[in-house]
Amino acid sequence: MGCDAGAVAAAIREAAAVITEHRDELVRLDQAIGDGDHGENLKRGFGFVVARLDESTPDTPAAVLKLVATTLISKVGGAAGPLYGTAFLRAATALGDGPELTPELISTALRAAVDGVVARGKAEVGDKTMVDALVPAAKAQGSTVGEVLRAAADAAEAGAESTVPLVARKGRASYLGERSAGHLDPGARSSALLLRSFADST
Amino acid sequence: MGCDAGAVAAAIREAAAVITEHRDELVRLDQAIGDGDHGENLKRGFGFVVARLDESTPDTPAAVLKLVATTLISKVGGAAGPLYGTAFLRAATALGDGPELTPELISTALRAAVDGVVARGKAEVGDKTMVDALVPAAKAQGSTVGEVLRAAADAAEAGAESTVPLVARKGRASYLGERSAGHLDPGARSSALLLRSFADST
Amino acid sequence: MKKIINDPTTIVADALRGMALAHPGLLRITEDPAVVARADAPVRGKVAIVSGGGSGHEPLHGGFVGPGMLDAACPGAVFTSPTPDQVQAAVTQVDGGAGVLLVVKNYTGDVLNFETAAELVAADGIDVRTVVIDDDVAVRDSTWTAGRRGVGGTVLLEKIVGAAAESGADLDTCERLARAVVGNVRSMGIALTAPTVPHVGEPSFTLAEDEMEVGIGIHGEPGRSREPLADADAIVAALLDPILDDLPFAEKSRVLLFTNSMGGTPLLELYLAHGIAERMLAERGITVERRLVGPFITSLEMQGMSLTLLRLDDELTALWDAPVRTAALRWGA
Amino acid sequence: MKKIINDPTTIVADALRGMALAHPGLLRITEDPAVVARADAPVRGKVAIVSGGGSGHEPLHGGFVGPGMLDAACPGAVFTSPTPDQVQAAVTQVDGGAGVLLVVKNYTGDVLNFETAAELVAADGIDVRTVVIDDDVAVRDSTWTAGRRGVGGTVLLEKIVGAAAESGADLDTCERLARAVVGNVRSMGIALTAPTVPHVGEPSFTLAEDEMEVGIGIHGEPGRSREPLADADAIVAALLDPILDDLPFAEKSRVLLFTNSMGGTPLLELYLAHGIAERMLAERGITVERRLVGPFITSLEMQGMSLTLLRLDDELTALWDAPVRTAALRWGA
Ligand SMILES: Nc1ncnc2c1ncn2[C@@H]1O[C@H](COP(=O)(O)OP(=O)(O)O)[C@@H](O)[C@H]1O
Ligand SMILES: Nc1ncnc2c1ncn2[C@@H]1O[C@H](COP(=O)(O)OP(=O)(O)O)[C@@H](O)[C@H]1O
Ligand SMILES: [Mg+2]
Ligand SMILES: [Mg+2]
Ligand SMILES: [Mg+2]
Ligand SMILES: [Mg+2]
Repeated sequence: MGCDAGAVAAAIREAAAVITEHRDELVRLDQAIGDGDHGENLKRGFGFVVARLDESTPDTPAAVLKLVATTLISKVGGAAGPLYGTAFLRAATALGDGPELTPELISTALRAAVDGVVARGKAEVGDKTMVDALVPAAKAQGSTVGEVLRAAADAAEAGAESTVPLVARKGRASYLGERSAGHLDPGARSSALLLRSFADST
Repeated sequence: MGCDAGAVAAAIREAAAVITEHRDELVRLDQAIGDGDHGENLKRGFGFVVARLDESTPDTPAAVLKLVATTLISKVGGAAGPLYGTAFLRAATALGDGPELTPELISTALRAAVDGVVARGKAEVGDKTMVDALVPAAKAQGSTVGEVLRAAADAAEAGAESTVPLVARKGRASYLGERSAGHLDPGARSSALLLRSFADST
Repeated sequence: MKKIINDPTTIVADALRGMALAHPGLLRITEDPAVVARADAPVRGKVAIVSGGGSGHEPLHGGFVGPGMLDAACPGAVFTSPTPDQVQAAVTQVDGGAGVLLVVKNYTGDVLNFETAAELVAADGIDVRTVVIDDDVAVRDSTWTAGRRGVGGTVLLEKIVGAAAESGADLDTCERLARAVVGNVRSMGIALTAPTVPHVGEPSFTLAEDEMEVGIGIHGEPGRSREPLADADAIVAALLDPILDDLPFAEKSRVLLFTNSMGGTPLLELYLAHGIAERMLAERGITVERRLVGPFITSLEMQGMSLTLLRLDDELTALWDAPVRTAALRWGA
Repeated sequence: MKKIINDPTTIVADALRGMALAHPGLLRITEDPAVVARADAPVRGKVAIVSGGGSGHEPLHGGFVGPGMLDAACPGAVFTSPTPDQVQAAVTQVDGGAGVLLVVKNYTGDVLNFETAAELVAADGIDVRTVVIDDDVAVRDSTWTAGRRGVGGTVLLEKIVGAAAESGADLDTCERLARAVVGNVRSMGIALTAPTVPHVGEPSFTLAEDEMEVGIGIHGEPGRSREPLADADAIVAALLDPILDDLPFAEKSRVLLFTNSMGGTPLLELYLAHGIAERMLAERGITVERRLVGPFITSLEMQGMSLTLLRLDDELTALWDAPVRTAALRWGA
């Protein structure tokens, strides 16, 4: 299988399905240390993404990611909407307008995406946010697209797990202070889910 | 023991204690088919009665009952306030200003009280109200004050029990229709309690 | 019991103290007996409108005291009608020499206590009239019961008659208008949860997670029937149908639609229900010309809602639109 | 879950439809994107005040749209900040050529989405400023958290800046006044029960019958600490003390006291608490010159309350008193 716009669109559809499947889990995680909307918001956002892909599939990988970005920005709201929107937008820009992805392009796009999230949300590793999953993932290297994405997913999952004992210092969970420790961060979890889904799609 | 103003005042104090003791029961009965305030309202009203008796004891039985009447009217509210207020007022009027009660006077006062409640509330026997306890009680006769009051209390208790299967047609319980059947009427219960307490005080 | 109170037996007096502090220019409040009066009462030559009832239905009635609505309100204990001496004190405070109209919700306790009060007041030489409002269509077979209860229609009646009095209408006119409202207003309510009366300490009834009580009163009295919890469309239809069956609201009738929260139902749900009610009325060709949406006659923290429909004519509409300045309703002034 | 709704995913749009029908002369509401705007917007030459946030806090913000307050509000999904294109649409609808002030409550989501919106709007050539309000003293150590949340102070800010804009103040002045309010307003809340988010279907947290959550936000986020349920005196003290410790409210300070219900707490309890708060402030020599009592910034059906204190000067007081005509706040107009 190649890595053209069609493949990227298919991977996005698969990610949407994964988010839908994990909606309740993400809601529960967010309810424990936030306001309980993370799963519903992402599900709604990716639902619109799929609907737009149904209307017309863009013709480059970058164009697909740009469609994802603008849809998430305009439909998700909350903290995760602009953060994931920024991530996909930066990734799209980094990809340029080539017709196919390469391992190097994927690595570059991942770094750009994560830099965007950090620039936007100003969280550091250890603040108990999606950044804890994304920053390690952005270091992923590999000789195939699949290899890069699998490395990123592995790193993101480990990073997400690492949020459990942390005390939140950004986002809604930070209001809880010490009481936020002992819970998995919902945004870190959804980041790991998305990257694992992308890896599984290649 | 005679039946002068002091004795009547003592009987009223005793009745107040009985109402306080049965407050929760009356609240529960009223909650089942009404709005749950009957016990609290009567307790509050008789509390004020006792406070006023503490200030000064009137010098005839009629004057004691008039104090009870005006206090209940001004402090109880709800359906029971004006109904019991009317009862005590009519009884006071019927007693005249003699210094001592007689069995005949008690019988007359009871009838006047119950006629007052019926005139005011327009309920008939069988409507599932205090009238079901009071109308039979008003027929009480006897050769001593104690005898009259014991007969009245017996009749009131039987009358109150008779309300259990009835469907209410007056007061708040009537909104329940068929659902009011199977419950003791709180006002009938408080009437029986008051009359039993008066009987026990002689 | 989860309440922000100090002592269940002083809750009404404690709340009145806060209300007086909250509305210094508007209200004058006495505690014993408890009376909420217009700060500028008595208004010479104006018919005085006085109402009252048990507490726990706020903002009814105290929140409706002020220019263009009530001259005084008598708050009873929670869910307990006020006493005659409260009403007498209120009338004495606000009588401006043009007579007094007592607005009484049809409950045995309220009727009896206001009746006694009216006798006392009349004996003082004041021209006093009483109008009993009984707009709750949930109560069937009124001949076999204490009769229909006064609910949401009370708010509309107080606004309309209050406006008439403010504009100088005489006692006969105020009484006629009050009766016109009573004749043209109907309500029905449902509850999703029960209220907890402070001195009782536990909910007035219990509803399962999937049940609602249809035809509820405002005192936690159970209603017409217990039904499975339905969606908003079905709930609104269950409220509107008996109202429309009862009053001959015809096609092209002009109405005021009052969508009321029982207290615990949030405004988001209330607006949602209001939209459905307007749509259903439009489908039947009934024209909603005025509306009121909010928690105006409540039952403590009870979740639920009621709908009230008032058939309008030009006179009632103009009085509804007239200025009002109270804690809970305010426009044009 | 006990709610009067049809479908948890359409609840905001369904409620907006009802709101539009309820306030025909006052509001103009679009559904996609969701914007509640003044019916007469854009007002030529007037600074436009735009706010928004998650739904479930009604009447905030839609209930504050109208002359003298907001030009538009952007309601997000329940407890979810609105999206940038909603804000952009709102600004486009109400921009009268004198610039736009965005009023943003300090939550990560709100700040990020409004930030993006501001960029989009500025790119359209509109002079746009943003003021972030963060009045909730319950959040400690702001440097180690997302910072204090925007809560009750938002209502006061919107009223005051709205009055300034209505009277012709320019964008600089509006921004300065908004910052003056932010600098002088502090809030704190407690919850007795948890709200239930419709798409979640169960309460956001669980409190035992004898517990309360102190320092609660308006989204069912747990608060500072869980404490045994206390009486009203202790609750009011627990809210007032951290407010007074935070801002140098001195003896003789003139303040506006805003006693707010979180939704499920009835007005009876709210007035009671308000009376206690006024008494405690008087004991400390602080002068309450203005007050607002009611459910104005809520958390669905959550039982609980918050207190907000705003230090007044003559300018802020005059702006507070200025006419306002919205669904939820109305006087002088
Ligand atoms: N400043 C931030 N930087 C990076 N991620 C953040 C930041 N704030 C919050 N997040 C992430 O957003 C997640 C919550 O997203 P969501 O529930 O959609 O937003 P909200 O908190 O507005 O309801 C958190 O679990 C966290 O991972
Ligand atoms: N019309 C009536 N005539 C006689 N008794 C009545 C009437 N209506 C109600 N009652 C009595 O009043 C009792 C209820 O009293 P209470 O709870 O104090 O009043 P409320 O119903 O106003 O809360 C009923 O149990 C019934 O016995
Ligand atoms: Mg969230
Ligand atoms: Mg009762
Ligand atoms: Mg009662
Ligand atoms: Mg959120």
